[in-house]
Amino acid sequence: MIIEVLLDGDESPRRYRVARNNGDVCLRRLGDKGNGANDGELVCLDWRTPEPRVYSLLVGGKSYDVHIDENANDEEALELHLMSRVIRARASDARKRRVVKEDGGPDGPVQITAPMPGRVVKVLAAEGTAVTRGDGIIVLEAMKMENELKAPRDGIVASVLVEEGQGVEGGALLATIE
Amino acid sequence: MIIEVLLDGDESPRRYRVARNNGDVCLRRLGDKGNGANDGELVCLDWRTPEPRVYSLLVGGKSYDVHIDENANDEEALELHLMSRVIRARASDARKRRVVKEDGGPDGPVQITAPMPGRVVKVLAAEGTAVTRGDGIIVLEAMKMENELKAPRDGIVASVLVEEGQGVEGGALLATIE
Amino acid sequence: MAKIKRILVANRGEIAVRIIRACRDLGVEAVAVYSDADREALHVRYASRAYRLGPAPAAESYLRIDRLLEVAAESGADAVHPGYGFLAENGDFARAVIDAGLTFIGPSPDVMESAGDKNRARQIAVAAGAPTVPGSPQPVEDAATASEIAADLGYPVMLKAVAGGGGKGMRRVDDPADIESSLRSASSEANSAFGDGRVYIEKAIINPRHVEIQILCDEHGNRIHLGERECSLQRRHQKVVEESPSPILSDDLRERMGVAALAIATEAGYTNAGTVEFLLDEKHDFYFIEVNARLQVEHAVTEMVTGIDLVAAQIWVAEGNPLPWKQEDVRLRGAAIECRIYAEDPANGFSPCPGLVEGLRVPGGPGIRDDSALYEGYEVPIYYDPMISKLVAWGPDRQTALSRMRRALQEYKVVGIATTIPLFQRIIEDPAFIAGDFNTGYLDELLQDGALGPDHDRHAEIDDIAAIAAALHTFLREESRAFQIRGGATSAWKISGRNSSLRNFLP
Amino acid sequence: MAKIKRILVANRGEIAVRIIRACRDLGVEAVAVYSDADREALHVRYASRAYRLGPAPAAESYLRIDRLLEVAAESGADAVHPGYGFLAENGDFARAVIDAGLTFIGPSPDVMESAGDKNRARQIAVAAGAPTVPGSPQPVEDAATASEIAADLGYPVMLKAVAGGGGKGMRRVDDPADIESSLRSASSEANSAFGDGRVYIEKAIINPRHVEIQILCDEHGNRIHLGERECSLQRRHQKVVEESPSPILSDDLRERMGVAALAIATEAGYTNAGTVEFLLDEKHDFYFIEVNARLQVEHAVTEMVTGIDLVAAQIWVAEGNPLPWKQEDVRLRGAAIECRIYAEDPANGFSPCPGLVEGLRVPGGPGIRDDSALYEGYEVPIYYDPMISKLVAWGPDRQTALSRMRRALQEYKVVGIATTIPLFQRIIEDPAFIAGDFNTGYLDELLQDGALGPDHDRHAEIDDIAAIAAALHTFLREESRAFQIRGGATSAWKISGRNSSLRNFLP
Repeated sequence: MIIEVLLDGDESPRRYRVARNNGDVCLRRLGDKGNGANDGELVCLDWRTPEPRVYSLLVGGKSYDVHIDENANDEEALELHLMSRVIRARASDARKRRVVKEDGGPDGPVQITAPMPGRVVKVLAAEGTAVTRGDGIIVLEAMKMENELKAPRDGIVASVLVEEGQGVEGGALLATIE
Repeated sequence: MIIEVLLDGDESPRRYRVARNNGDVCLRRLGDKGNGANDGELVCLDWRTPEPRVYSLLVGGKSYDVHIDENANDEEALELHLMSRVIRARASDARKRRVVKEDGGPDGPVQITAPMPGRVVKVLAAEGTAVTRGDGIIVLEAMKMENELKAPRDGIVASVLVEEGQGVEGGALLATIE
Repeated sequence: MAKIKRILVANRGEIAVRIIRACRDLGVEAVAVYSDADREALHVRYASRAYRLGPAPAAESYLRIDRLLEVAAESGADAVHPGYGFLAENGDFARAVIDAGLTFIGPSPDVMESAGDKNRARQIAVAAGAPTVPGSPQPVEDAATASEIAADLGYPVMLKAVAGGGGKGMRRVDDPADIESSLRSASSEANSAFGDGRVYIEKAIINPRHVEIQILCDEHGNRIHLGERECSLQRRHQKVVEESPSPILSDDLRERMGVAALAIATEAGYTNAGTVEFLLDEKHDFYFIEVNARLQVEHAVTEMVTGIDLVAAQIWVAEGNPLPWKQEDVRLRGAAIECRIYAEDPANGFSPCPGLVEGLRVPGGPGIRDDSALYEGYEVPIYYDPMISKLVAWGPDRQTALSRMRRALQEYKVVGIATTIPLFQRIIEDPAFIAGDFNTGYLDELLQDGALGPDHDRHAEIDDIAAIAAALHTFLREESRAFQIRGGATSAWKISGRNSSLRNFLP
Repeated sequence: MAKIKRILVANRGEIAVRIIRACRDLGVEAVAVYSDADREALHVRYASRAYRLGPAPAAESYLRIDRLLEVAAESGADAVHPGYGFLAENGDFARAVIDAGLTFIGPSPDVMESAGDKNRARQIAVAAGAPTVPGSPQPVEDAATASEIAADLGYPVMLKAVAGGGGKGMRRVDDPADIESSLRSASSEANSAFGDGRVYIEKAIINPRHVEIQILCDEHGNRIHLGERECSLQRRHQKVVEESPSPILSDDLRERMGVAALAIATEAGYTNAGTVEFLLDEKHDFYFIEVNARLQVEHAVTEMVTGIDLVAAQIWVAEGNPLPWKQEDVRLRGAAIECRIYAEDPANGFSPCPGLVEGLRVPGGPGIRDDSALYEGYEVPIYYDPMISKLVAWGPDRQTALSRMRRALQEYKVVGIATTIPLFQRIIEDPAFIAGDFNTGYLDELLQDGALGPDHDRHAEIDDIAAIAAALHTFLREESRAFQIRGGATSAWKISGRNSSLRNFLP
């Protein structure tokens, strides 16, 4: 299986060939072109899952405790906690990912949903607005605080489904970006 | 359902009629003869299970956190932890319990098994010995310590299946008492 | 007054648990109250008694004075501890408790109301001879007066809401030309936030630190202070990290601030525990800002360095007992730091993250104290303040306290909900923070600088391991999906892992 | 000597975690070692590096000096901390570590061996002018000599194995007629336990307390003591509960015992941390018994009252640094108590209970420290000592420390395996313990009296609730069995419970 991992802040993904080898999981980092050139060392991982979502890895004598959270709506979006750092990443089966792309996956429309029940305080970007990643779209008040919901990627605000002052359920679709 | 609860140290069991009542679980303590005379107040319990094996009970305004362990080999044998005390008890569906008894249940032969892997250091009671509850039957060494396995009730040692010095697996049958 | 036997804890969450623990330590019964969202909360389970107040919204449960008094009567409580937040500084509540013949564990209602009124509190401080921020003690009505006062004080000045708090209705004015428009907008904001548009003017203190003095006063006129807390690490005027002692206070300055705080307490006729808050400017001159007439979130750092249990002391004093300590008995040992852990996602604009705590590993070992309301299986409700735990580290010196906090943050695992732990991990590695070189603007600046962004301080080893772990995780998920292994993916993974107990580097 | 950068922790379990935490606090790298039974153990996960030693049995892993030295070399460690148990007092191991050019964090091998030899240790104590238990410093060979010595000392006397420890080869003789048979059986037991049948005679101290002095010595001749630990609560000669200070020591007696301990340390040329153990008789006369040339299980109570991190101090001293404290800098604040929590079932003859920790709730709040190796999902292995956690409570006085311990024990939930927590809950409510009125025989007597039996201190309210809970539990189990609800009984029960949020008393 070829797994692509894009660390948040990196320009291009890292590519790994991952396979079972007599029960072990072994992986090799591939060159950017995936043609076998520039391939890394084959590493058979010493790993355990002592607690849910926590991997204990021993690599080159070093011990790492890695806690991985998947985004509830997007299993490819990972948040990794290790060595007092948080690294966000996207990781996917490369073949599967290409299929998804053709279906209009990650590059297709993106939905902005309410992370919890609350009240829409402000709509920051009307339908038709061009937005860049990180721009605020909607301000939601919940748990006594205002939360700005941001554009996860560049695009155009295709629809806004709520009005200011409206109460919404958790998970409710608020807007889409194309 | 009639539930019988015998607290360790008590002479006779307490008997409760337990039933659903519009979703609630309600119970009433019965008189010793179970004829409805001397019955206690009907109590509909305010209970939750916030953690595995832990019940949060609110009774008469008081809050109790009760942790209940079942014996792995005998689900009717309970160990209850509450208010810094440990109470051991036997609790069973009265109807079911009678059936078991006829089959030769709790009053029938009792097996002494190894609670963990170890080595038999000493056999304290040979076959045919009359024993009373609490008498040592076998000394097992495990985790660097000697553990005396005791007779859970009065009876005769019907069989001893191990010899001194023998290594045994966890759960191995060591002796029976009839 | 008689010994208190049964305390109604009119609060929830970690502070209710904290107070219940003090009750247990003293052999006093604790009565918990709960809303429908909190039936399984730890404070209900740890209390001796527990009573339902009402539906989940605070206005229908924790803020209902009538229900609280009913429960106090029904449960036979003889005292009430308000915690902080909710009704903790509500004079009407304190008065109702006292009128019902119960002991209110806190200052008297009148003192509480004086402390809550900014103007009145300032007058008390002035009368006590404590330095206050230069400015008008009275609300200003028109722009002309405002201009005049501001010119007298010298720019920059601050406009502040009389009824205010939390930064609402607050404006800094640097240019005389802006005074009129700023006054208008501050007043309008204050009016919509508090229903009271009155605004007053103070000289702006440049790059201040927030340093506060913990005081403890009995009903016999004995008053002591327990040193200071450094609370300059604030996000949008909310304290985030606190420590004691302050990394910059000299013994002399501590003494002078303590004396000022006690003078204010004397002037106010203050009883029980309280906090006198000051701003400290770059020349280390200090200015009174307000009195918090209650226990504070950050009280634990004072407890760690003084060895004094503040909640137990509150109860002792509320019983009418004289303080068992004189000022010279209060000795600070070492240093303590607290991180307020919130169920918020710092990577996502600190949006609240209520939900199920699926996994929990609490840090331990030397110097670590965890005051939390969490357990594995607990569901953080959406209705209340999202603070879920206060993690405190003590060390014989500040450096050791920080090291232990760093270690504890790394050990702390809350699975299932996002928390602000990553924020603290970032702060505690920041050179300015480690050097003690910060003020109340520090944290907002740090966050603006992308301190939690993807490009912060990349580390090749961490990146490599993160990428490998992400690849492994994805491989295992896809593999288990392909195999459709019965019993759930996790257990299948665990079995797979066990086969690979030897680390191999194959060709 | 140079600063230590990377420490191999030659141990496992809670003490390995404790040492790794000290390393993190100091910014030193920690190298863990593990057997096949410990790959998922917390010490492996919290260390910077981790290396496999071998199969699960200690003889094939944690006791293999050759493998430990290989790992030290491979990992680039520059020092070794032995913890306690395993090789902690093995002179050959310490020597091998030093010969490999590494720093051994502990006393020198020679001093360690002197301390380990009862006769030699006794000679050192005598030379230092410390009081010792009256008796023969030499092994006795025949019954006639034994009779003579015993008559001189006066009965009762103790026979003790020269090589002994843990009560093996130990006999108390009350009657001169028994001396010959007791000598024979003690010698035979010692021979089978230690391969060394030599026995010596001491006067029996009646109803002694076990009180020990913590010492800390650098390589420059500076030596301090850190007060005492009261360790009289023992089950079969194993410490179970320890506290500092002792509830009965006067300042004067503490001073005299400390001086005696330091005199012994001086005579022995002792360096690093160590403990000098004494018996204290009913007249408060004290007698040297032995030196423990290592960190002790109960070190945390001393840390809590002195504020000194003993593991950090061990590393500091091992680097060749002078002690940063003089005797007058050591101040005891408050009181601390420790419970050694074992995976043993106190209701079943303390039989070990290894297995899976299915649920875990760790106590918190003021004054509580948990030094444990547990996490939810951890499997306590069968191969090693079953101690899984040391729970420590501190308070400004002994009474508060005990209250906090009582509270913490009630909060502590370990689901899936039996622990000795119920034993401590019993002890901490015992009037003699609360009064500080106990000696080394106290606990065995308490247990003989059926302290954990069903008839102890019945309480109608607890019995009622226990019976109701047992009935509820059984009803729900049978009901869920009848319904065959998908998704497991637990989740079905949880749903059922949620329907009953109102407490009703129906007719």
